[in-house]
Amino acid sequence: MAKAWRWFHQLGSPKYLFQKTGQWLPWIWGATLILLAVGLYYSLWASPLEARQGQGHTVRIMYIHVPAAALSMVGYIAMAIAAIVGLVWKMKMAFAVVRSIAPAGAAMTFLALFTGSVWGKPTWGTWWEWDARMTSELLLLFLYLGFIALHASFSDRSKADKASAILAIVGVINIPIIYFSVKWWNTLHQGYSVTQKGALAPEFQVPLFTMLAGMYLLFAALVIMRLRAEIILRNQKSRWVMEWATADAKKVTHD
Amino acid sequence: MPSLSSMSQSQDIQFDGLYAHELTVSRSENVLLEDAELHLAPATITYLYGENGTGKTSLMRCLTGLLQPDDGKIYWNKKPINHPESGYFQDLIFLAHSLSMKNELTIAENLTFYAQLRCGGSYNNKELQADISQVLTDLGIGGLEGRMFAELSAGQQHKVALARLMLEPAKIWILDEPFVNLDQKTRGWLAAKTLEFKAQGGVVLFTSHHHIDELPVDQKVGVEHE
Amino acid sequence: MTSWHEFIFMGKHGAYVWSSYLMTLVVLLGLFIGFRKMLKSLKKQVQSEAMLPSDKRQKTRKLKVSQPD
Amino acid sequence: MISTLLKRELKVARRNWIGLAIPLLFFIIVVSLFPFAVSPEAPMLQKLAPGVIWVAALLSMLLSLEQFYRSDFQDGSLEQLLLMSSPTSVAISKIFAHWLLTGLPLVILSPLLGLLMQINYGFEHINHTWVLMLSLMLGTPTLCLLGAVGMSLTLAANRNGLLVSILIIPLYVPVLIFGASTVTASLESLRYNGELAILGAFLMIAIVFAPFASGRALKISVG
Repeated sequence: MAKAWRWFHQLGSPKYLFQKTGQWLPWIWGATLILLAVGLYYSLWASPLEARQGQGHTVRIMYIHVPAAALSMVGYIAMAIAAIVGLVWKMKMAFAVVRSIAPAGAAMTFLALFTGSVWGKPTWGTWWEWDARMTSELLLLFLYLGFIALHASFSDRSKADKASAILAIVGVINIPIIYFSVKWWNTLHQGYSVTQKGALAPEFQVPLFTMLAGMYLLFAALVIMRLRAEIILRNQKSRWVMEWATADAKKVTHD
Repeated sequence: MPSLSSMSQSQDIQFDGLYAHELTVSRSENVLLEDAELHLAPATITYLYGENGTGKTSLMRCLTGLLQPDDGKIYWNKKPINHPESGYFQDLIFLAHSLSMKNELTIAENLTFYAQLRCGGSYNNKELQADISQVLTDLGIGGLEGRMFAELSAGQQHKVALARLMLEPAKIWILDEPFVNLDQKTRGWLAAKTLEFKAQGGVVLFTSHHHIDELPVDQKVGVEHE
Repeated sequence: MTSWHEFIFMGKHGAYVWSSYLMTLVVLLGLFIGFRKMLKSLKKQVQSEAMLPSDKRQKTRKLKVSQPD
Repeated sequence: MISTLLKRELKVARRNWIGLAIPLLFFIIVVSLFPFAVSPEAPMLQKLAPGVIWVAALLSMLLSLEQFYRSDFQDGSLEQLLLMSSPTSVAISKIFAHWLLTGLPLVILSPLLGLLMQINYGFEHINHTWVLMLSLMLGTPTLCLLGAVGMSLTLAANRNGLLVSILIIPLYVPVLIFGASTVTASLESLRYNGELAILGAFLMIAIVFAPFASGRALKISVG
């Protein structure tokens, strides 16, 4: 326990975090590529077809829609957790993490909306349906964009960090409220319960879970890339950053 | 990065008055101040000098607790200023560059509000109004109590802000550029009142562009490059 | 999946399926390239600032406490 | 302490009444546009009434947010308040005063708008105006509380006019859904206590979290 605690503290040091993420990144990318290759083989080639209502191949869209939607939620929750860590323990690197999740999270939200809409056309016959999940996803996109806009509106970084951290926390309290409100509103205006319930048939599970795992890792890799840039951005004047930048330049000229 | 262990460590602070320990202040990536130590003892006047943009105001705002330092702690009578027992915010009057008065309220209403906010109901309203008239008369703007703040000239508005120092009991004054744009008479008044406050054991920190001839200081502090 | 033809046209839903995958690729690749560029340009910036003579760089500031003259 | 703050708010607002009247005027004017744009027929207007009145109320609350902390922030009195009292109590008194000055007038004016939107058309014995007022009475404080959080977050930001709207409109959606559907349920002669209860629950949640969050955000903005 004490060890874990110490490690958590070390992560608060920009230099340590930058070095560690540098070591992890190739491994994460490797695993991502393998999982995605397998996942894409299954989802684009080997997956069985959806027998219902002659929808056939449209089920393939699910294999990116579901991971994107899951990551959009997980991303926002992760942002809020990091925001709490930052505000409570005054850990500056946590704010860098919050800021780094936002673009990837917003991208996932956008993809969930886009694929949902493209999936909706052949299945429901319309590009947009005010279905509970799609509506919540749309509001989630607004929350992400609001976060990014707020963070970009301050000239002082520490203010930007703290204010947008509070917004992330307020937003995460609201996500379930928004979701259940929209769901309730949706059943009121019934007829649009398009997302059928019921367990996923086992033959769809293998491609879906592989794609889920692959997309999670891809998300993590993107967040880490952004985080590394953010760490440098925030520590431009530290000696170790200068050493990192110049050491590499020397190596290049030697080659 | 303050680690948890060092934050829980209780250090024995020997100094009365205001004491800043290992203070690091930065704005975005610019470190304005690093590992600063500053002690403002009771019954002393400290003059904070330096050009604009050197972090004077940031240091001052840090000492009022409004700006969170990146590192370091500030103690008031040996207790961290945010500790409820330190009573720091009861004891502090901070006059910022902005005058903090509402245009929509009269002078008397503005001053009454701050006095009541600080003292609660303990300040008898009749006494308070009498005190306000007295201070305004001393400042040469007697009889203007009922005027809206917005109707005053800049110089008069400044005087109203200074009047707070006489109306609210305090043990420490932190004043941002109090002497700027003051006429000769009011400068003398403020210097005399500051010395009086010091004689009662008060702590004073003020900034200024120039040396103030009327006010002998005990300590000079400047932010300097290294 | 039985043939390349089916793979490309996906029944009659080829456009839907492929546009979803393509958009995902474009967006995520865009992020990848953007983040890479960001780190690279920051590195360049730090390098060029490191070349500056040391007196042009920002200095740390200390508090100087003195007695009045 | 809170009563001192509250008294001051009300006094300042009384001398600055025009700034508070404008959002109210906006509320009325926006609603009165609908008959021109859609149709002056009573059944049609009645069907639109809950949504239109609620959206107009929401927008009017958004407009009046500018009055919230802005002038105190600019003239420096906000930092004095934060020095002398706890951030949460500053937020509580500000929010309460703001609701008294902007939310409550909306509630009081809403019967007039119900009239314009023919809310009681075809009903002899049931008065939907009361339901409308009740829903606004429970909903507008929540809008105020959320607005306070958004406003205190954007005080020190460089561009803030529209930014605050972008931040908080998604958070307003649940209140809008249940506020409007309370009135709709009443119009359809359905029970609406469930909706009112949920509006009340939102208000409770907001009362617990929003003043604290707003207070924290104020400290950040001032620092």
